[in-house]
Amino acid sequence: MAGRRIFGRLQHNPDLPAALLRPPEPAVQRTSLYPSVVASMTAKSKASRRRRIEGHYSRVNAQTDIGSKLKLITGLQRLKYVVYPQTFALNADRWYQHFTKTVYRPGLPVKGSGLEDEELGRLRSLLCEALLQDFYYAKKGRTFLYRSHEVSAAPFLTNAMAILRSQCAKHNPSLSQGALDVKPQVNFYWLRGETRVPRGHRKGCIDPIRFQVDDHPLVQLRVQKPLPEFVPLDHVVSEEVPFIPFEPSRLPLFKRQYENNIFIGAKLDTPCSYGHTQFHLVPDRFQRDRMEKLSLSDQIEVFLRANAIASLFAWTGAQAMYQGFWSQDDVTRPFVSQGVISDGKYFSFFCYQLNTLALAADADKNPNRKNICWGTQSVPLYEAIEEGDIKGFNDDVFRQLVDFFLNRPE
Amino acid sequence: MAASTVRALLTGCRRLCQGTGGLTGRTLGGLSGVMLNVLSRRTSEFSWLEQRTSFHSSAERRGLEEFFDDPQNWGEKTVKSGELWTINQLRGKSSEDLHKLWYVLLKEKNMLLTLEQESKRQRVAMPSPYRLYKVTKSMEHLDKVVNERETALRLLQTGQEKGRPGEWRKDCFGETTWHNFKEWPIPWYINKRHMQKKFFALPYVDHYERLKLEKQMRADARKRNADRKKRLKLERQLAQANKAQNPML
Amino acid sequence: MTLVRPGKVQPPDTVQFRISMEMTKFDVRNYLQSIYNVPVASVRTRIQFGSNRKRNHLLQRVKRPDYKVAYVQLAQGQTFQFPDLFPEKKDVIESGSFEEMQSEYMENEKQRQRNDPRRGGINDWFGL
Amino acid sequence: MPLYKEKEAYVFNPYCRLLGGVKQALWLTKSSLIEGLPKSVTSIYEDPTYTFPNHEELVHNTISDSCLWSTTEEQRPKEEYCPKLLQGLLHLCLLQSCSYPGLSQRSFIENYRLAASWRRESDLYLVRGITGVVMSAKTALEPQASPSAIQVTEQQALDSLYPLSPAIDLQEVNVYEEQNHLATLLYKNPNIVHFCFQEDVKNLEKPVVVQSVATDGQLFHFMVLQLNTLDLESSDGIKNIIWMDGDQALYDTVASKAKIRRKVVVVPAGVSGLKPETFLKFWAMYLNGAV
Repeated sequence: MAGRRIFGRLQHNPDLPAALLRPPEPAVQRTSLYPSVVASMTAKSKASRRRRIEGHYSRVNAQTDIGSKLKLITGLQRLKYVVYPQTFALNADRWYQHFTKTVYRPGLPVKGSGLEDEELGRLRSLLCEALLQDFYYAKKGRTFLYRSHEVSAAPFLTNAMAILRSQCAKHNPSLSQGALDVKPQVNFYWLRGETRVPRGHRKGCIDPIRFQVDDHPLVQLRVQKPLPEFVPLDHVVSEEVPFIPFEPSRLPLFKRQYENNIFIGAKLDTPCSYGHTQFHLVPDRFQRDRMEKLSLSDQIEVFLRANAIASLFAWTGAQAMYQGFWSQDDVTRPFVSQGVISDGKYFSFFCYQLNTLALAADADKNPNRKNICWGTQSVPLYEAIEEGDIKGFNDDVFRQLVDFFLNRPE
Repeated sequence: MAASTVRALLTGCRRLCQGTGGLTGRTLGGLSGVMLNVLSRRTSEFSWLEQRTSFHSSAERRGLEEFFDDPQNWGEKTVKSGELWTINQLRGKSSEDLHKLWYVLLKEKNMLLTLEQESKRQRVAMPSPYRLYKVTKSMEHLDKVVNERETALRLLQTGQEKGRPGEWRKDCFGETTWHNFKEWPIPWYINKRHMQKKFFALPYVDHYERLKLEKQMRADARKRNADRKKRLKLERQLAQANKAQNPML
Repeated sequence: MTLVRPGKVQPPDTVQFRISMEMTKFDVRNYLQSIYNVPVASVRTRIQFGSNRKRNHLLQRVKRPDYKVAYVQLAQGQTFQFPDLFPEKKDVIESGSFEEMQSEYMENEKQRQRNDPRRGGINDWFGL
Repeated sequence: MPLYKEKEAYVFNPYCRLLGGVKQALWLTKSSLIEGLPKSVTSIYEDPTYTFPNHEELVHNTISDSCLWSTTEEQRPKEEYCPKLLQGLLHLCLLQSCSYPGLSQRSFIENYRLAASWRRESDLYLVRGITGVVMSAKTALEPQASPSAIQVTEQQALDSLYPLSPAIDLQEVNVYEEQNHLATLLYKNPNIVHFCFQEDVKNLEKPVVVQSVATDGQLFHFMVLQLNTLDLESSDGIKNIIWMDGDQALYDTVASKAKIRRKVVVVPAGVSGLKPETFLKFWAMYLNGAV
């Protein structure tokens, strides 16, 4: 099957990789009579290395078509660290902050919405119905170990989000024009920091450290226009980005080599190329009671933060790359998206503002530009479900959830 | 069975760690754990309690520091240590003491292995490497004693010498080896895999068996002769020496 | 179970061990928690291939044994730094010992073999 | 084994391919077929007040999103995009629920496990399997056929499959216990009639109506079943009624790249030949019962 698909693709365009990898270098305007003295293209010197790199940069910048620009940026395949947003590693949030140059701020920047109580009550009854439907009424079979969330929590969240989206579309018309992806694929590839190649034929070369995120949110909403920024681009955040002096493999993170992808969940043709909200499901491996049994209860919030930082950075970064920005051509306006992480009962909310894409070692010049992630601790939506009745429904969480849906582009 | 044993060991060990015995504490004056028991060996009439009070140990050390020697011993060329536990000394101990001693030895061994590895890495000589041998031997002896006791108990209770029944059997080369019985899911008389095994030797092996026996007897005889020759030579030399000293005789 | 100095720099909460091949992650966790009272957050293991590049005098490959490495992350915010087990120590020579006599003798010998300072650095063969 | 029975039963599951096709299914469920959709659905379909605003563009986006855009590959294989397309269309319909309050009283269940059994001419037939999506509502659908129309079915004779056995291609198993679960549905499967047929209660006071939509990603089959009787032992008496409107294409082709043969564009790039009427039918089926 896959072989046939690959063969078909090759048949369509036999000279695709070579043609895309080396478009002609854009010509420099000539001012003097004689050609300028430039370093060699092939020599083994610092100057020629610089020339090669700059040639690549100018080649990328000269691309007008974003698709081919992304192809050029992701064209070089080397071993890269695969960042898993839902990671088993301990204290991953500080590492991920370092990788993505993100500061974490507790609390949310979003202002409250103006929905009447009557409307909220109607929405709440719909949400409660969906909750009861999936956790109480529907008869579920036995599941595999550590996969029960796929049976109850995932359908509940998918249904609840679809219902809330359709109901909020009345107040927020951008949602009705937007797209809702169920289990989409989000990829991002970026460079950060430098290292020496330890072995192989390139031993001793200074190489950028490459990262790739392959994320699978449960549901995500995309809209046609960007959400308003939370803080202006030149806002200086007082917090410092934590610096991790160790190699990423100590987290542990592992290196693999495969196709580099930058993908927001839809191709470039889509009209909805800006993110609105992502919903993530906490896998059963990271359920609270299990973490407490392993005496890792301090890692519950850490896990959620790490998940939010990695996946929201990947998604927002991919959106920015879709607009033609990249690490050598930093963003001129901030990009914003929201995230909700839940295991069906506990909800935590995150907002992400992407202020910079210049993370590579040669581009990371401005220390004041940092990405910002706002987040809350996880709070239960309800206490318990007993006899077809929901006990202790938490209105604040629900209000926050609706606020996320009502956040609209200007 | 094995898992329950391990669990029992571990729980006992935890108890050991919590209720600090004189064994877990370290001695003053740079004596290591092996040394510490020398006293108790000599004064076996002392009870545990008396030992603990008379034998004051430094503050209890916890955690990963137990993988390293006493900081006073760091950088020393030699570290004094006691003699190894002989099997006879261990036979006089109660099972509870042996249980505690096992973990003391285990920790000591881990400490010495860590030290050995680190000295290999730093390319310096390990201080008193003979300690590792002593600890290993002590552990072997302890294991032997525990096995002895188990066997004795088993003999009393069930009349079996081995925990797992078995018998001497011939293999297809005519060698007689110990064969452990095992449980078969299928009875042996209809079990093909079992029936394929040969616990006998065919007559053409007899010749080689005889050769082997001959070889063994030759070796024995050679050894016997060598011993005899050596003895006679020594006797002759002694006689000569005596003669030289007392020419009167 | 051997605590070893990590070859590559590890985060402060990670301890590296060499363990026997039969031990699993769970064994390591139980071992450390029960015997050594160390809080363990996570254990990762790998098997290190011992090199077989070396050849003996018959050009046969000589294999170093493989071993298992365990990386243990400590819980409760504990950190660990591998100590320096071989610090430089001043050698104190006891009086009357063999070493003292030896060093004294060596010093005397050196003194005897030194040139006469009154000759002002002129060679031995020059003069009477 | 106290529950062991000598007689073997026939099981229908999603992997069964019925040789007799619709005819066999009709015989097994003792139903009579009416081509086209019932009146309540067609009235919604034809009524201009219930049209879907801006539906052409939205449907176009949904199709290309599920088939072309949502993957880093060029195009999704059919097995993957078919459920995605169905889900996309359902979410599209769900977006309209603020205009039609009745629509918010619906709920979806995915991967629902079905089990039903009945006796037909002394053979035991079973349906087992997992459906795609089941949509259930709080209020039941009104009966689509009048009592007189039901009486008419009494005279109609079922086509027999002779010389084939009616149980051809069904799997034979030994059944220990008969199970029945309740469901109302909307799903994707080519073998429609069987799944639709669910035993709700033993004695029917009022006919039960269920609707179903089946799709292979391009063709849509709409079906409405009205369950009039559960007495399936004999072939006489009143029968169940099935309305069927099959093989409605939503679009002609979808491809990420134009396929050119001998300098003639065989398949244009993107979605081509979009037929919004099919989506409107889908929408009418969705809306049925809510207005």
